[in-house]
Amino acid sequence: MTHPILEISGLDVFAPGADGPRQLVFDSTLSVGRGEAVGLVGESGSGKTLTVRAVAGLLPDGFTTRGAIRVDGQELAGLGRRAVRELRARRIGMVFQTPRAHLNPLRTIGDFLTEALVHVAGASPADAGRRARALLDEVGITDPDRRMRQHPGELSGGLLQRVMIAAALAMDPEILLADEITTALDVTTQEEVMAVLAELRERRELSLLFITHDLALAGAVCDRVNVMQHGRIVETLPAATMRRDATQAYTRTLMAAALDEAPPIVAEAGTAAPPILRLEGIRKSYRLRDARGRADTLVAVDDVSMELARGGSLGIVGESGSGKTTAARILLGLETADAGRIEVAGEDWSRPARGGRGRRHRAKLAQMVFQDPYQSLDRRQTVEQCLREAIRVHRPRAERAALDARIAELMGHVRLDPALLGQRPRSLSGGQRQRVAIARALAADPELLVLDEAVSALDVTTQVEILTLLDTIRRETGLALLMITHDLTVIRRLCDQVVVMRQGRIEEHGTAEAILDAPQADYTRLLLDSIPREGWTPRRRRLGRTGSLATVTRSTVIPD
Amino acid sequence: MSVAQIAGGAVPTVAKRAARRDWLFRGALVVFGLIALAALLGPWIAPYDSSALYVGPVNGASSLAHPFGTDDVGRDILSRVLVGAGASVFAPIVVVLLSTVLGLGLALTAAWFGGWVSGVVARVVDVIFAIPGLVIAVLAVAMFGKGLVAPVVALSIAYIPVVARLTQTAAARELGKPYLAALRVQGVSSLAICFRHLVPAMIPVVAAQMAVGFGYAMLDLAAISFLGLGQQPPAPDWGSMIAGGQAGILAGAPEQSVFPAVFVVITVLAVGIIGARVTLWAEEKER
Amino acid sequence: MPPLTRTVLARLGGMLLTLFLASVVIYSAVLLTGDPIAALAGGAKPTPELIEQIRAAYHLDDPLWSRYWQWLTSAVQGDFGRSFVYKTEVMTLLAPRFGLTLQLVLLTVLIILVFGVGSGVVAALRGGAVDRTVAVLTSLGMALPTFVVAILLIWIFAKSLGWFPVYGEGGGGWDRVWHLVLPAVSLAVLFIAYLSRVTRSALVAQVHSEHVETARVRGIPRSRIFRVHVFRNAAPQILAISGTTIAGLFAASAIAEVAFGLGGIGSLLVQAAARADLPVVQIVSLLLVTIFVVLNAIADLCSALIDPTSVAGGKAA
Amino acid sequence: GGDADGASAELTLVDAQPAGTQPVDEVTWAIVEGEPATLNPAASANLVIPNLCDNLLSLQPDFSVEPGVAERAEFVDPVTFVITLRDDVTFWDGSPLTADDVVYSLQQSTDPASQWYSAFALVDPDPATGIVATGPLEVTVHFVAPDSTFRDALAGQGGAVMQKAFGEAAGPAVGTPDGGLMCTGPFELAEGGWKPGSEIVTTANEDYWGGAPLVKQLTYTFVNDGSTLATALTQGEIDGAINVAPSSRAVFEGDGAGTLTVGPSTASYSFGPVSATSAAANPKIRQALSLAIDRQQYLDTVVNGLGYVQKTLVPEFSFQSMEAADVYQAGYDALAEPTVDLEAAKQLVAESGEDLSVPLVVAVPAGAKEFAQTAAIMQAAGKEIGLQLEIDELQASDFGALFYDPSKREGIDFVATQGYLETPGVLGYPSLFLLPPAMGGVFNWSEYNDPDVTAHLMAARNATDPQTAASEFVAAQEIFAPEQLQVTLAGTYQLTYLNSELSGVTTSVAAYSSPWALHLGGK
Ligand SMILES: Nc1ncnc2c1ncn2[C@@H]1O[C@H](COP(=O)(O)OP(=O)(O)OP(=O)(O)O)[C@@H](O)[C@H]1O
Ligand SMILES: Nc1ncnc2c1ncn2[C@@H]1O[C@H](COP(=O)(O)OP(=O)(O)OP(=O)(O)O)[C@@H](O)[C@H]1O
Ligand SMILES: [Mg+2]
Ligand SMILES: [Mg+2]
Repeated sequence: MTHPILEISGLDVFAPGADGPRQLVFDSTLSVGRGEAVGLVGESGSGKTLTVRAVAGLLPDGFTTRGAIRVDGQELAGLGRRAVRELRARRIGMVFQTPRAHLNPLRTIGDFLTEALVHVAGASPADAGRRARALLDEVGITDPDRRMRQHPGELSGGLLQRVMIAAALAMDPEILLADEITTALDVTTQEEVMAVLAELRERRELSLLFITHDLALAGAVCDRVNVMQHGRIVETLPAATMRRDATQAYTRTLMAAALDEAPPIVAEAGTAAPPILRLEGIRKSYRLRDARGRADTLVAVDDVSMELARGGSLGIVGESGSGKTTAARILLGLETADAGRIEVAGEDWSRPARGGRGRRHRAKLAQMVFQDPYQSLDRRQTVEQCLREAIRVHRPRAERAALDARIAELMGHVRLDPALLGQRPRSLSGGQRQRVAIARALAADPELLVLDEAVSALDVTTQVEILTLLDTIRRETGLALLMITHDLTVIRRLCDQVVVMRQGRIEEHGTAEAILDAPQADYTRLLLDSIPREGWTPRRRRLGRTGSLATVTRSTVIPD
Repeated sequence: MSVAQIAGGAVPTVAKRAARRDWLFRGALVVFGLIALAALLGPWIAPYDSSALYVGPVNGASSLAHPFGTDDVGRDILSRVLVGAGASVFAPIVVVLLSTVLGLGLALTAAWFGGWVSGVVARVVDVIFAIPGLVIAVLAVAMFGKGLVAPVVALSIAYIPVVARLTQTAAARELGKPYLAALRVQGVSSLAICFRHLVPAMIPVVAAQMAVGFGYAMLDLAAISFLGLGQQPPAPDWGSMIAGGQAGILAGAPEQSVFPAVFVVITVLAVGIIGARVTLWAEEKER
Repeated sequence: MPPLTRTVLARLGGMLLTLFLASVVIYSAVLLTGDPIAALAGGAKPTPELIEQIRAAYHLDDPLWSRYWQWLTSAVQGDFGRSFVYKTEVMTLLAPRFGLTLQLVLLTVLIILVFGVGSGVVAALRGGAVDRTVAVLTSLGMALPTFVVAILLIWIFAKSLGWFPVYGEGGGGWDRVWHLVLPAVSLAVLFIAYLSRVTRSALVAQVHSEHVETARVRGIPRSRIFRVHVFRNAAPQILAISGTTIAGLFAASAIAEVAFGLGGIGSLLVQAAARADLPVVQIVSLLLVTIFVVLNAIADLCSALIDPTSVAGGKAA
Repeated sequence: GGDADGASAELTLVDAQPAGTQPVDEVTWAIVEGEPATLNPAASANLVIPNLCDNLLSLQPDFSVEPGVAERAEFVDPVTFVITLRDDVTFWDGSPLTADDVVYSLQQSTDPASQWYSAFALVDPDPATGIVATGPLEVTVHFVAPDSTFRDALAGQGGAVMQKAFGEAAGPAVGTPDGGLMCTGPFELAEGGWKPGSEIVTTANEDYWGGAPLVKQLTYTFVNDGSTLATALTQGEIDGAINVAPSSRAVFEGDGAGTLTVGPSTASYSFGPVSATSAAANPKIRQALSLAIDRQQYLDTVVNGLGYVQKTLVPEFSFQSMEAADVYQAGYDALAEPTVDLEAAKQLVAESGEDLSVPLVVAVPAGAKEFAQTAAIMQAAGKEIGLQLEIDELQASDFGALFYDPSKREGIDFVATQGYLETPGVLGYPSLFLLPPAMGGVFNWSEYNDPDVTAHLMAARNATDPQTAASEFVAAQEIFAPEQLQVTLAGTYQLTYLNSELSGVTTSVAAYSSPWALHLGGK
């Protein structure tokens, strides 16, 4: 009875290919003991997701595996389909990175939570309902009764992620598989979700297989950490002593990067040239309909002004829903501001560009990397087609060879294997997608680059490389950067100015050092505290604060 | 270490399945190619003059001289099938292309501009949709006179709503996706976004619809020419041949209906299979 | 206003507008189909006095718009005018025929839903050989003209087997159903094929979605995943297409009605059009349009009920 | 296939089946022509009316005319015609038939808009003196000139009797589903018996003066579609139909619930010119087309062997039982048989001097197989002799309108039709197609005007003795037949399909004017 709860040994994963199966995961071996939290960190595209998917039986069509996966000593391959399903249902819980896609949009939260209880465990609906409310309460969701009746579309990402966790816990699983569950969340929310998990582990003796690219986070949450690279698990280390024990060069670079030992980039002395970007009194509101269908106005961006010097870099930080993305979209003409003035390189951009030429002109000046890499790529385009199109917009008459050379150059910049050129987004890992998006933005050689959470999905080594790349370009070409992020270490590395946003307004702004080292606003301090680092333990700070969607905020405020 | 196949040895099956599917697809392509060839060369390869009477017995059965038999005025059915292939195959193709282009155009306009434009488009589409096809056909005949043009125009219009509705929802869903915003920021022109991204996104839906629409158009054109509103005799087309030979089926001279019907079925089948394959390809691109 | 009420009202308004516009088109289109005088004279050479009489009785000299308005207002009040050919109230002509067509359509719908949705579901769930077989069969189904199916059925069942009657509507009750089986089948074939495809693709899209993945990891039984997560989510799409299909059946039934000697509104429309019985053509067309629009609106509403997210709606891209 | 000559030689023509002997509760009859627009005998001709409304004289299956409701109906002098009625005739409501009813009925036909006006064209138009009751059971008709065709016309629907009181009360609604009907025939139209669009239910008139029919209820349904009808009949789901499609001959002659009876008829297929300005109006063109069409092939193809070669537009059966039948027959026999001679035809085309660069348009009704075939045959024939023909298939209503709306004839050169004569008499067709429009030539669209023909035809009509009438007609026919104003393609037979358990139907073309179901009953 001393079996580890989950044991993967010699796992190979093959993808179907035109010329025979292609191996993606090589001889992967790891185990998670009872009550243990095991981290799986590693390079983007190294096979972390595929590994857990193999455990959960969710590999894409046509994938094959070899090797053994044992749950509590029972080998999955030796069991019948029914038994495997039963085992997965009762003993394994899984939480995905993108909760919104993983919840049936037509079913209420209540249905979702009680479904497994009623239909797998055979509980009565009333019991299941009680249990579901208890679970919601357990993961720190207030007003569970109301939540039970809501649909996923009415909840924010942080709340949904907690719902997912609650649902995964419903069957009292022995192990929870969590694949980058906080990547999409802001630091404060991430901290809360992690705090919830930590509490649960304590209370339930829950085992955890935790996938992340954030070594600091893994170190803070896990007992042991597996490091994966190129489809192989290269090293397994106790979390507490990993800095000391690491033998692999790759692990070391990971840690070096993660622990912020790279020299900070020294900002150039302020130039007197006119700023590349100036926002003045931007305001944007949305008309919404609340849960009962009444009209409601949400002010997403409220009187926001900022300035960015040529070749400078400005960071925008702030909790989820604070209006960061909206401000960026306004700047790029994807939304029209209700009020205020936008000036880029001395031109008035308050109105979106008209016509193709205007748009091309602006595109040459300003580019953006979007928050969700998967969704911002055309699913039907291969990486190559995507880059080619981006380059060709600005060089319509360029020769094929020139384009090919430029594509190769861009791929090199973002450290992408040229072999991936023929892939479509669906078969890229999260980090690979993000890098494609960055390469595409760089294709235009813009003067201003807006990066919306552009590196949060990347493992730290890649992050470092890309940030370094951006910095190099910045120095060489005078590219100005507008970084939107909830990761303050990124700000520290790259930005000379910082704006802290909260609920559509600017809470605080100043130089990076000033904000990070001597924050004035409470809110900024809270943000700083939420950053995972050595010796950090996630704490619950503010209950029910995670609400970011207007509907959610309102429905928590106004009682029935 | 045990070697277990958790997903159950799917590799060979997948390969085999693909091969088998492709075999079907290739077969369909060949069949359709042959039919298209017949449609192009019909009058030249037909063994007899398609409208010459009494080249064989009245309602003659299949024979060496007349492989498909002869019809109720002694015309060679094979020749009529071959000569009729032109109108029978190309008219539905034109209908499908026209209705797809128009429907897609409307849908894209609606989805692109949104707001009142999409309201107007939706209304127009609803109204066309609601009006029985026969009424549209009659209107078209009143405007274009009898012949092939009127029914083709009528059906193209009548099919717009199906295409437009299908694609409008797909387009609206697609337009909400961030990748299109990304393309705009890259400075890609609206036209390029439309045709290189939005339209390809609708290929699965549209291809499936086109294959289905082809079959429907073929049958509807037949019905219209049977009502005397379409192709005027003696120009043969498969639909009116089937309709005209109906009585023969019960009377023991089924050739006149059966052979063109077989051709209709084969053509629609081939198009259906090709359409299904294209849909599948497009879907695979999305996965 | 609750969102559902708002949706219902908006749909209702749109529906009425569509109906109104369609009625304008129909009214003017039908005038092109034939000469009212010719039809009214009933085959005899009309004398100038008769023509005068007819013009007066049917307000043929009034301006078009006022005739249209009169026609519409009385039609809305249930006065459908008199048939040129039968010289009788269109209403008395319509009522029994509508009943028959309704029965035929209902039976057809039943067949279509059972076999169309059924085979679509089976194809989507089983995949592989079953899927391909269904694909081939549906292609075949879509290639068979209704009148060919009708003749084949008559030939097989009536001539060779003698299981079903092949003519007329029979008496009431089971006898009626008995008589309607073959017409309904011949009418259904084409639509079974269509609906089967739509169902299949809607289901396949759901089967591959992430939320179904979640349900699978949670060990939810296959049957429930299918019902609650796959089928229910695909339902709005299937429903919308079904609504359109069913609505279209009322017009499509003409061919089956003629082939099996049934006196329904479809065959009435065909006959009336051939005889230029304009009031009948206009009213039957309007009726078909109304049925179409109303059924579609109902299907839309049902979809909206199934899909709560569509009610809240209103968010532009 | 098969030898067509042999096939038609084997045909036995039957004009009436032996009377039924067993009572039958219900018979369902299909009306092939579709639902009638009205049952008013003055306004419509269809196969339902003859069983409902008696004509004054009774048309026999062999096309002879016998007394009927009128005991006697004769010219007492060249311009005075006296009708004496039976005294035992009652309407369905039990009221007796009176002279007033007959006057009322006959006056319906003196309206120029009436279907039967041409038969009454010579009647004194003054209502006060033209048709008058001269006794409770006697009606006298006064003429402006002698009319040799009038008596036979009374055996047709022009002589149908309706009740005056009912007709006046119903007004224009008479004969419609709402208005109903009141006649004396062997079957009664029950109140609400006509369900428009589905069926007409009639019941036996137990008090019929000629004896009650054996069938208690005779229900008519309307089946336009040939193959639907063929199945329904052979499956026994419908008991019988008159005028079934010859194309389904094989089905009808195969195993089935009933048998096909072939009867004599006056019906024929023909085509004729539609405009005076077109090349079609040139007799040479028509003669050429006629020479290019093989009649025997036409018979085999279009009517499946169920017809015969007809030399001119007046069919033989129409005079078969007339008094001077031998004179008519001799005249007919003297006419040339249609032959095929392509060389002569081309010659005629060349001689015609017409501009033939634009195709000539032939209008045919849409959807009918026989006309599609006719069109194909005409087109092929034209092609052989260098005439381009274009086919225009017209919807039923447009096709019908062609006959009285000149605007509908624009752009059309020929029209192909099928027609029949419902009563004996030879002048009907020639008057319509040959006389100047003012004299009744309503279909004389090519503006044919031969004074000799006109004179002979008028003389035939005004003749007071049958022999003169016959020779005058024959003289006219000698001139007009070669002109081919209607190119007659084939005479056809009357085809009746009846369930094997029944018998007693009139199977000749007389069914259009006589109660053909009177003797219908079980075998
Ligand atoms: N459906 C697929 N078809 C083909 N290749 C795939 C597919 N999914 C993933 N891959 C490839 O498998 C490799 C591992 O992918 P995986 O998603 O496991 O990476 P990951 O470790 O989760 O990376 P990330 O941190 O970026 O999410 C990648 O190179 C990716 O391109
Ligand atoms: N199109 C829209 N319609 C309605 N509300 C919107 C729309 N876009 C954004 N919002 C709302 O505006 C607010 C600000 O959103 P925004 O995306 O700018 O936040 P963010 O700071 O980027 O958050 P995150 O870190 O989660 O990306 C949110 O409450 C969001 O729900
Ligand atoms: Mg991953
Ligand atoms: Mg954002």
